[in-house]
Amino acid sequence: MFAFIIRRVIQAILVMLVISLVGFSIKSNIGDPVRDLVGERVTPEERAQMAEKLGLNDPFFVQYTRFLKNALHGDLGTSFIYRKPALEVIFRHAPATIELVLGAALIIALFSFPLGVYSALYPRSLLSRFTMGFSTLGVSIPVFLTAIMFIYLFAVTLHILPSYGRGETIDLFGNGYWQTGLLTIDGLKHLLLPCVSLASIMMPLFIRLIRSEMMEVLETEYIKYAWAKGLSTRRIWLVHAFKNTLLPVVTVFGVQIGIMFAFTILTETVFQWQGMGFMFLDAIQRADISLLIAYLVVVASVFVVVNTVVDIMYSFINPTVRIAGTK
Amino acid sequence: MSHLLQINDLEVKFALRTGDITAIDGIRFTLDRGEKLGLVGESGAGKSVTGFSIINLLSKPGYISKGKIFFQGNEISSYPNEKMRKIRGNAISMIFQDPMMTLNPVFTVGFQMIETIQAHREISKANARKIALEKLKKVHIPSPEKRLEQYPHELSGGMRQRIIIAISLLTDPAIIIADEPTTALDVTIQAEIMDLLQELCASDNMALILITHDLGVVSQVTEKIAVMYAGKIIEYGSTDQVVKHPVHPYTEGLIKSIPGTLIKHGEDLVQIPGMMPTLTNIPPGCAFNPRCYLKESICTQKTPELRDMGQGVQAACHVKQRGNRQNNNEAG
Amino acid sequence: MTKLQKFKESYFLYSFKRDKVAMASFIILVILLILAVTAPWIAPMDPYGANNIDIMNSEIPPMWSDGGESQFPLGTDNMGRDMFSTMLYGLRTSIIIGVCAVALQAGIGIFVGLTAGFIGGKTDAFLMRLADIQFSFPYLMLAIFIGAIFQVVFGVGSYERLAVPLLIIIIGLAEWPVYARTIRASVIGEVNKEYVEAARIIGLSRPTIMVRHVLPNSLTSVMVISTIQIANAVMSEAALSFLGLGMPVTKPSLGSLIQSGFEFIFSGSWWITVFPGVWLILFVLVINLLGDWLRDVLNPKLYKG
Amino acid sequence: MKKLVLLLLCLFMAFSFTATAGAKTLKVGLAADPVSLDPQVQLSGGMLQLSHWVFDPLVRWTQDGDFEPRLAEKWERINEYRVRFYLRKGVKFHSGNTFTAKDVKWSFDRMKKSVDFKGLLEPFVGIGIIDDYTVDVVTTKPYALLLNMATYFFAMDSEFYTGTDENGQPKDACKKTTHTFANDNESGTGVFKIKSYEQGVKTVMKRFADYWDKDSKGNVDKFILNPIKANATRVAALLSGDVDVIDQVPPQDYKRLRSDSKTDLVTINGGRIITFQMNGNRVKAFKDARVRNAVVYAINNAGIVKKIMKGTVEVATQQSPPGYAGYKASLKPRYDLEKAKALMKEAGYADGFEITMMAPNNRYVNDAKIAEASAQMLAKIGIKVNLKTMPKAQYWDEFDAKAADMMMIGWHSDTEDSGNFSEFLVMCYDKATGFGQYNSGYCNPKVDELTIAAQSEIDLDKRADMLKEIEQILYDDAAFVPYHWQNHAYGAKKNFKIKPIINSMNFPYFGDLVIK
Repeated sequence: MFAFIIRRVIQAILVMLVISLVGFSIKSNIGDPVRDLVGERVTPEERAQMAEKLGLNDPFFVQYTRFLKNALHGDLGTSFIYRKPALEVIFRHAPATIELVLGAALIIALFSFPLGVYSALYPRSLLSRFTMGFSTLGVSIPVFLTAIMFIYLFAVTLHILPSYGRGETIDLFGNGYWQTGLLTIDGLKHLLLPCVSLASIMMPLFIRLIRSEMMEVLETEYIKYAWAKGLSTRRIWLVHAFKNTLLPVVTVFGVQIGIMFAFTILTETVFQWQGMGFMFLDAIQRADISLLIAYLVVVASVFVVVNTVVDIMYSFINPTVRIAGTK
Repeated sequence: MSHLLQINDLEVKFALRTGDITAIDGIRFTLDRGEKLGLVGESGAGKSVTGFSIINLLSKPGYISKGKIFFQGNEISSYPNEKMRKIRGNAISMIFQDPMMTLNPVFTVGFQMIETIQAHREISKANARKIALEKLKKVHIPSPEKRLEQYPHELSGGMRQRIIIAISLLTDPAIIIADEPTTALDVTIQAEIMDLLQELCASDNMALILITHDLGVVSQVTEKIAVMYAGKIIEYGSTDQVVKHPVHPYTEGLIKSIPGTLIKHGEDLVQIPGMMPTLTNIPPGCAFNPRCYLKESICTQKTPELRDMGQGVQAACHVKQRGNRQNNNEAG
Repeated sequence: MTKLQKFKESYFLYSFKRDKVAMASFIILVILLILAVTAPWIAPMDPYGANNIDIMNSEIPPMWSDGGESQFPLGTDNMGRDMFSTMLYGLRTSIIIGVCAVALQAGIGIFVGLTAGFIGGKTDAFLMRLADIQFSFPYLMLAIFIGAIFQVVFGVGSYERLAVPLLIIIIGLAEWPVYARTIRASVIGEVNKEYVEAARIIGLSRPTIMVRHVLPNSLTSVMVISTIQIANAVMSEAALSFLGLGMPVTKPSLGSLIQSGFEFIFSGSWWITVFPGVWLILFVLVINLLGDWLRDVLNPKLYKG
Repeated sequence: MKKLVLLLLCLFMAFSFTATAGAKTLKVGLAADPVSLDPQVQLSGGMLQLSHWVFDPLVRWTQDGDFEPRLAEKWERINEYRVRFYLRKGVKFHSGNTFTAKDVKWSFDRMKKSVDFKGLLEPFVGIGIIDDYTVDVVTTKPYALLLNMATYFFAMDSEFYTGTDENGQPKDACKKTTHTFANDNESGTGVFKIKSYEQGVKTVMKRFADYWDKDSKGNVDKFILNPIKANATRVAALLSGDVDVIDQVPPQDYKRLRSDSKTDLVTINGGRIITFQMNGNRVKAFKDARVRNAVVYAINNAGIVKKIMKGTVEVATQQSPPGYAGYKASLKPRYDLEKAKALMKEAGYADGFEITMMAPNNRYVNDAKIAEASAQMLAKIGIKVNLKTMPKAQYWDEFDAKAADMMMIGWHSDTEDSGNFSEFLVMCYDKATGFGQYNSGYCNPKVDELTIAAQSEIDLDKRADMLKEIEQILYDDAAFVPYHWQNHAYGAKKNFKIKPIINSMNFPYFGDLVIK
């Protein structure tokens, strides 16, 4: 077990090294940050001096080693445009994205479970057919189109929901890091459209997944046995079948939430939502190299860590779920 | 007087998109309290379907299209689901084939036992637990207290089947339907489980329907036997008589296929040529006729009915009489 | 002839004929494909040729509304391109990118899956680990990142020419693990079966066994995955183009049309967004519907999660 | 679970009450927000806007192009080199300190060290303190545009910015890329005090209670600034009522904002010329004035104005916008496809040639679309264009490298004077003097000579003639392709009286905004 964990951790570190190297190797290609820092009137000489001062002219490996050394001390560089440690900039933008993803996840969970379970139990009912048809349509509509339509309909035409941004936020811990929109009505209103449009990508997927898992579970021997034991229908569906459906779905949910983080780039762009995805695109456009690399490393480490933890956890759970579970 | 269980002309069909398929075609048998019946046949013969139709648990497209099932004099085949639920797992319990897949992997053994009792009795959790423990002891499970807290995957196959048997005992049923209870188990454990079942039936005066493809097992356990072929019972009678003096060429073939001793495993029907027809293309007349060495023209025209062949044995064959059995038996 | 006969009597065709949705989807898909393939011949104008476009024709509404011109049945976009032609060309681009990207995914995925499943051991562990990592990392983020870099790395002019192959590579590299996992699972399922054993005993080489015997058994899965993946790839391309990292402005794809229409949606030029949007949804929808149907009919065991 | 919901509900109630309290609030959606709170860290439109809200200059531009006294109550020219400013008394900084002459001098000296500003301050010797409320501004040579420059002299609180911050860094440090005191803290004399500042997210300002200008009718108490990059989203935000005022309304949405019963659209000429430059060093053909003329004749800038800019701007024929000293009214727009083709033929390029073209896609109004339309138009005279558009962060690099044969550049004169255009855009590039820094290829000694001469010509009529002559030469030479002068367009809710407070410099004086 211990050796397994060590191996996974080493793998994780390797992956992150590769990602940081990739991120770093593109740095000179993404544009010159100095141009964004100075007005258009500044002479080339002065810009060159600034580049020199920022260490942008050093050889590649000098810069990379410096970066690694600093990274070990938790310093991923300084964002040129925000004039703050890149890590801090990322952490300040993270809450917005996290709240968006959580909101979307909540919506997904709230709707996909009842709908998925229902359409597994009554596959021929009208509601199930409607749900399935709707979910096929749902996966076929690009999220940015959904978002645009939402803005047009709810914000511009009906004036019932705001069109952009986070609205009123409250500093959750009083240190400026976590500006939350969850505690004001205004903030929640702002959250609604982005969350729903973000949820619209994953919801159909989950309805289908839950439905097919549930249907599969309903066909298993142990459910049949539960019937044979004379348990009530409700108990069989909601206790026996549902719990078994839950396990694989929750696992997939974990992975998909990660993928949802990527989709926030699209939603955040349309809604001008000041989260990490928005920051990421902005950093690309404004050539904030340090921020970009830091972001890549952070994202990579989050994924690698989550993956590694899930793997390690799975190796504990595995026999429980796998041997006796689905074929 | 009425039998404990009486099945009259049961017919089960599967509704498919292409039309209905008959899976069980007019079978009947009876079972009395404490009696043990073996339901024998190849897979696909309709044994399991028969078992499930008794507790009205046919899988989705299947339904009882004709016939009646009486349990303790009541016609249970027409019971609505909720009424039937009170009989399932209560008066009639069932033991499934594969203990590895029968228990729900995400609940503890205790949970699954207690919920069964509580589904049928108004009883506290603590009392239900006591009953569960008692039944676990009855099926000779070591350290039963510990088992209640364990998950199925922590237990061996034999252990699980014992637990399933214990579960079927929880409500002191009148009948246990055991569907191939030992097929998925190791040879050594098979015998133990069969012994246990016999022992329990004897001590609690329970009736047993033992569904199996293994004539050897049946011959040792049950008093009555019903041999099924392509959805029909083709021979029915006391185990002793049927095994010693089979009438139907199929039964005969089954017995012959077990060379020497009857308790030899793993050898199936090597001597009967051909395969059992699938339900969609059952030949006209006697379903067995393409494989039968006694085939006559009538066999392809008329479906034989179960007839009394003497000694309490019934068989469905146009050709064979009980008289000429000895020769055939010895020919093996 | 016998094959055709066989096909005619197959369950496949039977259930297809019975499923109206599948039939309709298939017909629409075929029409869309024909339109896309023949776009250069049937489109009223070539929207990718700067020569034919006149800015003075920009933002003309569809012909049935006020100010519409019959020359431009669905109106024009903000640069004066005929919407109808641009949609045909855009669909063509989307299909080319989608199909090629999926071919690339499938190629890599099948190769990796076969190798991992057949060789097993450390190779298997390594390859599958790689797939896991790639799979858990949000591909869209990766694609955006690579897209941004590519745009900068390849100078002026050449980007316009390289955009399609680049998008194919970006999207193609992203999702191969889906294939790899499914193929590996089915290889492991097949590898111990008698016929593979037999093939081995006759002395067939490993690659031969893999390609001739094991692979065909996985083809249903590959087929089902591929339909869904094509829909996904088309969506990814649209997303990248929407972010301005896909097709160049001079060769708009459906995604970039929607994006440029977004800027005009409040000024009343709804058709620039709505038509390509509906067009894109229609295309992806019929593929998804067909994919659903295929999955139901062929019922392959797909790797989940 | 129920309790949690209840608790959350209570929280909402509490917060929503606090949120609705307060008087006149102004919510503004701008395309970009200030990158810092330090008025001297970057010379850019966004920073100057902020400076006008939080700080005050000695004088400022009015809508009519005149000068309005701010921290300087009046001024007089002492001699050719010296102008005396009499400062306003009783002005307080946000910190509570009193504004005096030393703050003016301190701010000027600090500005002179700023990378971005020092070029502009080249003509100045410095500031001399006469007494607490009088300063002299001294130039190195006779300088006609001294007052124009005084609009850049914002007063910073010298006491507030002196000393070291908690990191031990000097508070007056002026750095772009690292944390400095001035980047995050302010003390100006301006009408708004920064309440919170989160770059790229939100800036909240409150009206400064001790603001000196009691005559201002402005009634904005709270000023919330949200950056909304995407044009469509910005318009949507105004239409949906999320913000009260937006800037940079895209031309295609003018009509919508005008027709909407709740919103108003206000535009003002901005004087930023949009051009394409042709690089004769990269493409031999562009050395030929006939080819350059052919390009100018081929490009239907009036069409672009009509279709892309929706007729909201004036078609340009020259650098100087109307009203500038160098503006020559006799120059007429040229668009004549036949003539263009003829010129191409005459120059020996009847079959055309292939070029590369680059333009930014987030710098000027509809920049990428203008470029795309131009490419289409050039195709009609046989010039095949490979166009690439990119964000400005990448674009300026490419521009420096003169990476394409035709490159877009827009220019707004810092001094509101014609000469500035020529100095940066068309004079032959000279690394030493910095002239022609944004010129990618054109070079005509005659233009250089005239531009230099105009700099120190004090006779304004004579000077205007020289500037007009330059425009004529550039016109005949087809030194660049002129498109239009970009304007500034604001959208506002009807009760936000935006019109009186905007000006062609694009410094909306929100302090004077009246909300009805």
